[in-house]
Amino acid sequence: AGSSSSASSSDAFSAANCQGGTLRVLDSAKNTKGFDPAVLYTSGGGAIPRLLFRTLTTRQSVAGTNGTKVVPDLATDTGTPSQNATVWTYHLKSGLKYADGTPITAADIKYGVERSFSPQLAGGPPYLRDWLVGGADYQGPYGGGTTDLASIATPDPSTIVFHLRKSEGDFPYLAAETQFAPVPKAKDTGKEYNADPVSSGPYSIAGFTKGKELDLVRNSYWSRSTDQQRLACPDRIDISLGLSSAVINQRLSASVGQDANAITTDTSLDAPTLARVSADPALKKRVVTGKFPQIFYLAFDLKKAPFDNQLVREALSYAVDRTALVNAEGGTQLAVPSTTFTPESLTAAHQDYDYFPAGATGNPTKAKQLLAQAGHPNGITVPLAYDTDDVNTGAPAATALQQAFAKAGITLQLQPLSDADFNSTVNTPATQPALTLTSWGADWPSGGPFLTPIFDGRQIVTGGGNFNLAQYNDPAVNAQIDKINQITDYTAAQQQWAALDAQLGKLALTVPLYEEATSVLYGSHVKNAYLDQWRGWYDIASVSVK
Amino acid sequence: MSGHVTLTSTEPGAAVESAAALPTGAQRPAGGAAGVWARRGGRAAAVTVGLLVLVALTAPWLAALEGQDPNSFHDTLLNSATGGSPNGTFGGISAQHWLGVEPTTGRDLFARLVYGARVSLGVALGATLGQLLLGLLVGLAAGLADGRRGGRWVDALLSRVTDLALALPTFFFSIALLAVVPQSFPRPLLLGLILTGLGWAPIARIVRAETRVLREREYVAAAVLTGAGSWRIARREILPGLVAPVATYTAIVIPQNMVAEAGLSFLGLGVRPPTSSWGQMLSTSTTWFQVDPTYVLVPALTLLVCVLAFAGLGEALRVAFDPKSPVPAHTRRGRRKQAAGKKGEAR
Amino acid sequence: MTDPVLQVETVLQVQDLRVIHPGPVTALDGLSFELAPGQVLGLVGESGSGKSAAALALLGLHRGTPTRVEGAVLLHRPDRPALDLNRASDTELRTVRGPELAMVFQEPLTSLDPYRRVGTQIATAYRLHTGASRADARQRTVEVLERVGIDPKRARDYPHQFSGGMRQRVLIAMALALRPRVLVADEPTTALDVTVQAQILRLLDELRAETGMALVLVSHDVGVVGGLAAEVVVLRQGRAVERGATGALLGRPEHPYTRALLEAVPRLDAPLPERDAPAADDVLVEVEGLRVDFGSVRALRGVDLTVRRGETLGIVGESGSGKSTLGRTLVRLQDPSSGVVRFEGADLASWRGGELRRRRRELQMVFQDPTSSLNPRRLIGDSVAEPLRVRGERDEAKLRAEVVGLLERVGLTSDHADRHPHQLSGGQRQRAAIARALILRPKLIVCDEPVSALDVTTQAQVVGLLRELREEFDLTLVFIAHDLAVVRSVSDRVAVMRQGEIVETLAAAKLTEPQHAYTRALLDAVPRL
Amino acid sequence: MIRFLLRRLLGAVAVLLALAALSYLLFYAMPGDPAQLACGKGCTAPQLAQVRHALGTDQPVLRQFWTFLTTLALGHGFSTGPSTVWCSAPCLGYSYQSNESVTQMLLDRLPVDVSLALGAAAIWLLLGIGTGLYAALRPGRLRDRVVNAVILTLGSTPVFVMALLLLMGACVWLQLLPFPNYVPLTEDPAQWAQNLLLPWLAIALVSAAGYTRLTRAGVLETLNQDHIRTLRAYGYPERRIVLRHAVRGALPTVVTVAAMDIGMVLAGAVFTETMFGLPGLGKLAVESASTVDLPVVCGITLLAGALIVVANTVADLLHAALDPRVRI
Ligand SMILES: Nc1ncnc2c1ncn2[C@@H]1O[C@H](COP(=O)(O)OP(=O)(O)OP(=O)(O)O)[C@@H](O)[C@H]1O
Ligand SMILES: Nc1ncnc2c1ncn2[C@@H]1O[C@H](COP(=O)(O)OP(=O)(O)OP(=O)(O)O)[C@@H](O)[C@H]1O
Ligand SMILES: [Mg+2]
Ligand SMILES: [Mg+2]
Repeated sequence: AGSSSSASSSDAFSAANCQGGTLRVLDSAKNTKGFDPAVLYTSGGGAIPRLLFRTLTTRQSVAGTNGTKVVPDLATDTGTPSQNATVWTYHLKSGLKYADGTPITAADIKYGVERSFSPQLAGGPPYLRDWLVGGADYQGPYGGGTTDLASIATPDPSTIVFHLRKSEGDFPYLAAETQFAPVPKAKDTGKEYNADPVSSGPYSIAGFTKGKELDLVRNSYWSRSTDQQRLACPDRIDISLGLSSAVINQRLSASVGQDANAITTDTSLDAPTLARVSADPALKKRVVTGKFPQIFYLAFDLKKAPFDNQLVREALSYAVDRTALVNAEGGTQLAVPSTTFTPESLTAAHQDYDYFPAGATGNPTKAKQLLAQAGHPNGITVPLAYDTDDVNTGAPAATALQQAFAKAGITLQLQPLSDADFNSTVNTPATQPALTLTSWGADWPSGGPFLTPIFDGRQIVTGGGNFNLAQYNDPAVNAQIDKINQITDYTAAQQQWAALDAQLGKLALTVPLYEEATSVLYGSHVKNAYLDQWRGWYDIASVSVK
Repeated sequence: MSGHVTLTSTEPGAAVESAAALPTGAQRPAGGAAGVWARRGGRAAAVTVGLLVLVALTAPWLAALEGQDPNSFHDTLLNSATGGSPNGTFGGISAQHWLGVEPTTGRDLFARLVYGARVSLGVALGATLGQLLLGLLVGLAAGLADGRRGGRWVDALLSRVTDLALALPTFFFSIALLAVVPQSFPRPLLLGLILTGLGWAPIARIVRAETRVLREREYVAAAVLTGAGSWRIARREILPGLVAPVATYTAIVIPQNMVAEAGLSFLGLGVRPPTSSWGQMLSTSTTWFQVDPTYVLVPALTLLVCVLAFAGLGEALRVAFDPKSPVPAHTRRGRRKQAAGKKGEAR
Repeated sequence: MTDPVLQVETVLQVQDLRVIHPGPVTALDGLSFELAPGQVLGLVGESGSGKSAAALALLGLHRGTPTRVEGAVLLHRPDRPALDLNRASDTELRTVRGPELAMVFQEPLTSLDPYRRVGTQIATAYRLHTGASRADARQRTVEVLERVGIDPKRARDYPHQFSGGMRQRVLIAMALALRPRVLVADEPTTALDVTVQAQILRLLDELRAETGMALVLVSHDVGVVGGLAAEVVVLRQGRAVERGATGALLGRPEHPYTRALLEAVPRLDAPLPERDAPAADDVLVEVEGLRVDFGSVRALRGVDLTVRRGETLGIVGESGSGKSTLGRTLVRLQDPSSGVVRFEGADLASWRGGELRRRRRELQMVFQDPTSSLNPRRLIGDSVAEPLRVRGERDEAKLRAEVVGLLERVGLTSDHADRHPHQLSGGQRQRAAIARALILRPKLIVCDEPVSALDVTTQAQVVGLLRELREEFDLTLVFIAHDLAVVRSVSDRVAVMRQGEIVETLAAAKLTEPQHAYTRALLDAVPRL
Repeated sequence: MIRFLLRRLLGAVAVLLALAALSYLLFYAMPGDPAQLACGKGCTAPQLAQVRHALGTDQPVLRQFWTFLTTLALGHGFSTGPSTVWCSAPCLGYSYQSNESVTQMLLDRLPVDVSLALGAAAIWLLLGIGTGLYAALRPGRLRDRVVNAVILTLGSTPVFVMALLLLMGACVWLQLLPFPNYVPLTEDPAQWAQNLLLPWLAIALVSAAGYTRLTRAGVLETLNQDHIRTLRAYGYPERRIVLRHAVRGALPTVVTVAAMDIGMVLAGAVFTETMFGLPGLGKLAVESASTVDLPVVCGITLLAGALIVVANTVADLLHAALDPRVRI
């Protein structure tokens, strides 16, 4: 896992002398929603947003396992917890400025967090509402009722204090999200802020056509002296949005003209390109791989027959053919089979187990036997919902499953759903199908955000946006989660999460299938291109073209 | 002038006919289906289309002949380390897999191709037929409605409905419709209906425009005087004149419908996996063209043959319905000889 | 061959010309003649005798069609070897078509490009061969249009805005513009009323004299040919049965066929058959204050007319005077702009739906242009049987018998039933159209120039047929024609039209003693043998 | 003419109203809740209600449609949070998802599709009519067959395949052109054309087939008519007869079809836009459909509908101009 083959490109790279040139980014995402720090939902500040927004903390910009560490950004440290990690205090570094030269204050950060509560700016991660005192009822600063969230205090311009409803040892990780970026109240244009936010990062927006391109230029008020995490090598970054992924891969492999300076921040190699790359040593040199801790799995609705019966769930676990699934994803370079819910790439919180050994290609005999035991000697017919917009996990994986399950007497009726449809159908308990092919990734590299939404019974939301698809609610497990959340020591906490995962695995609440690997090409002039372990993607702030 | 000319006295009309010796109907160019068949190109096209339909009908037997089925995965035939591409040359062509296997799944391409014929031909032909029927009906009705007796309103209404159907952004509406209609509705039928609903308008417009030209001909006036209803006039007098433009347009539309199905299948909106269709095969295979050309060529060539066959059929139909068109193939050889003879003379 | 001039100089020499349509139908079987500058050759014969086939072959126009041409058509040009049109290259052919050889076609309605203004069509043909400037071409267009009697202002109109006769004159003008050395005119005056016909014939004669243009005049009208041609060839079944100097040949015809042709020519001074005049008070159709406007063109300007039951009403008038429009209005193919048409006392406009469909079978029309009045994609037999089928007849054998019977009565054979319209001659098509109108035994038939495309013998037959049917079925006829003699011979009364108005209505017997000056002029223009 | 246009205008308004209602209802019925999507992960019922209220989707559908119509006719104010922006008529509303006025979004993208449609149409008409005429000059001969086979092959290629092949050919193998990156005409006309060349070709090569067939068939049909014989009798060169006269018989159908096709491309060419990264209406349409962004969806449908109606009206006028016998 982690960065593997970046050595060749970093040969001549020197952080001290990397500045200059124009980096091109070829992305398939359209980013038509723009860049409002309140609305963005990123992991560790995302790829492009991290160039525009500095947050209280951020991810450490290094290759390897250390890349999963959280480090101070605007703040002087990753936060001082008190009272069982329910109060977190941060002090700002001095000399911080926006791209327009005005100083960044603690009040701006408070305002940034507050505005993310406005219904108009919905879309960000849900943790703040849940964690902050009074968060559940707060409506943001725009008119109506209280306009100020009392649980965030700014005793002086460089100090900010957060009061949480419960213990959250992971708060420093959350503080890396863009909601913790400063927003000057005077410049806030509400919904329209997304097109031209005030930058606090090393670059600011020179031109932005939604859905098409974003041009970034240096922010002259930013300096490496207050920012140890961003190298900001290129003078300009030109980002093309909304390209077809096939075209991106063709351009990167051709690497002609300007494309020699190009990378992509969201398009992994597809199977055919990978097949081509494997046969071409010159191309192979320009490939980096990484993994975002994310598990693809089958989710059962325990409230629906026949999955209320653990034997049936075990039968499915045995019947799975992970080789076919991996091939459907594009082979071993793009996917790795996983028998655990917490994937191997979430190293700190991972513990190996395989309670229902299906072998490489499934064990239909055992599955049949279990089904018979469960009272289904003639097999079962169940629907399988999947997301059609997800090109990889959609149809190919679903058909692979269908084939493998057929051998065990399990007939899958495929139920393809478009993205929007999938999200509202699957994540609303009332409409949720009995069996769903889905995936789950951590918002930060910790077992907490990985396991809590899936297995914490108090996270079952009926209105929609529910991720506890099993609708599993065990008070003992809930209590255990609360206990781990109080631990502020990262390593200690992760060990506990891993143990919890291993314990839950026995219940066959899900069938873990595989984790995806990211394999990307970069242009021939690009240097210091590696995929970090937090997100499994580039940190653009450290890529250079010189 | 004599007061009374008996009709049989001079009888020049009958006398004219040295032609009376010729067999009846010999100079009558075969129209309609027979006319298509009578021409070499038409026959080739008809045979090809017939074969394609036969392939669709006998898909299970053909696959059984090969010993494969369209849905089974064959992991052992793939190289997992190189993106799941097939082992062996030419996309894994072997005695077991006549056209090789699909990358990343190892499904048999021949079986998928013959089964795919069912969906592709079914949807494309069904949709085209629907478009034709609806387009002809509306186009004729609008084209024949005249200024009298509120006819202008009929025309205006139908034309606006046609405009509306044209104005529906096709692709966009397909997406919505496919999402809105319940999952239980058979997909190929739904695809056919959607393509029909969104594709009849161009035909209606062409038909209306042509009809307005044709209805000014005096033979239409003559038919009006026989007391024929509009429907009969449309069928007997106008329709034959529409064959040329409509057949030509239809020949274009059939492949378009096939490709439209491909586009929708590509977005996961067409037929549901694991069902195969040619369009879906082509769209998933294109990115493989540098690595596994066989995979691309199989559906591409099939589609091409299909398109050429339908175009040939359309052309043959157009020619067959043109009374002044050259004589069918079986007499052609004779004519060529004559031409050669003429040349000789000229020298 | 009797004219000494022929030996001196020859412009066109035809040797053993044969035209074989696929089938094979030998339309022309060994025609030979020579033509000197300024000479006029008449080609007469019954309908379907191969006149058009010959005319087209003279310009090599069968090339590119399935029709085969044998024999030679030699065009002699000064200082150059003779050109055999049958073997010439496409390019050679192109350069002589127009300036050397020009043609006026039999079907005036379809022979002009519907997409171009008539003036442009004339000017372009002119410029193509002379390389003249636009202005010169326009000038020439104005000249020739004036010569054929069309207001040059109408040069900006499109063909469909012209009446049949006007279109024919445009075609003639187009030929004249180029001053060709040989003009082949296939029935150049069929669609024209007598005054214009006389004008055109005079014009052709003048040109011949002025420019030395040779003329091949194809016509079934012996009168037309007789007035102009020095030599006449009589065609029958594609063969020349008789030929000779016009005077001699028409004066003392040797071949019985020629004699029959001549005898059939209707004459203004021929005695009219005895007939009971229909009762004046038994009115079948009554027209009051009828006006029809096409945009700014006022085709009918207040026509009052009555048609009595059982009578034949002739309508004559100059080209473009509104005869066809009146005819179409009588059978309710054209709605009046104002005024009423009553049929058996009922306003035609009041018929609706099923009643309209049933009743309009009582009103039939034979259209002026036989080419466009038959569906080109249907067999003749089908077109003729269609009215019966519409009425609900399903018995195919009976239909066939009825159709064949009627075709035979109009002088066609059962074989013609199985052909497409383009495989018939112009006259044959017209007869098929007449058969179609008759098959329903209607009460009223409007015949729009039904015999103008027919040779005199066929004309006589058709006229006779109409007359017989009239008696047999109590048929009422409105007979539109420009040939006064024909009109007189079939009609009880004659209405004379001019510029959308009826100038006078006379009893047929009184036609030779008109009141109105215009009628007088019409009479004077009739060509005499 | 004036009366025709007036009648057409009224008709167009009716068509657009029907279109608006149809698309509103259809996309409203589409699964997926915009509020849900906007609200995101872990959204609780009360928050969802708040978001719904902010989006206005808590109103009954007819009420919402009415608001849509009144907004269109009269304009509307939209709260951005700290302030309110006024969107003046004709206002297509405000996008829930991208926080932008829909009118502005469409205006931003329209030039792309206009550029795409006009350029592509010029090429496909030239190519289609050209090859059609070329084939019609010698029907049934080798040249006719080769042209037919080639053009049909191109025509049966899905656009996205064609696009990929063009990109590979021109940008990777031959390296004739850089990968396209749309530049507005107003910025740099040369760059504009250069960058649109491949997208134009992709659409044109695929579309030309239809025009080839229509032109060829129409010309052959006209060549059989009597008036062509007149031209031959006056020594018009065959080439000129086909190119200037017979082609007129094919044009009315070609114009009708071209107007429809141009209308379609104007309304958004999803695949071409995706493959070439053009920020056009097609991509926006698909994206807003998948995010159930109703105002954008309806805005695009209306704009597209209006464009298509205009294109067809122009086609009718052209039809009348091309064929003097047709009266409007
Ligand atoms: N569809 C039309 N549009 C415009 N003008 C027309 C139309 N039909 C006829 N006209 C005009 O109406 C007038 C009368 O035409 P009509 O065809 O009735 O003449 P006609 O007497 O039958 O002539 P002919 O003997 O030459 O056939 C002419 O000036 C003609 O140009
Ligand atoms: N395309 C064709 N195929 C077969 N037979 C044809 C074709 N065209 C004409 N004919 C036949 O050839 C014969 C001569 O026709 P042509 O047109 O030369 O007659 P015509 O003398 O001009 O008669 P009309 O005076 O009626 O115009 C007719 O019997 C006709 O039926
Ligand atoms: Mg003739
Ligand atoms: Mg007339």
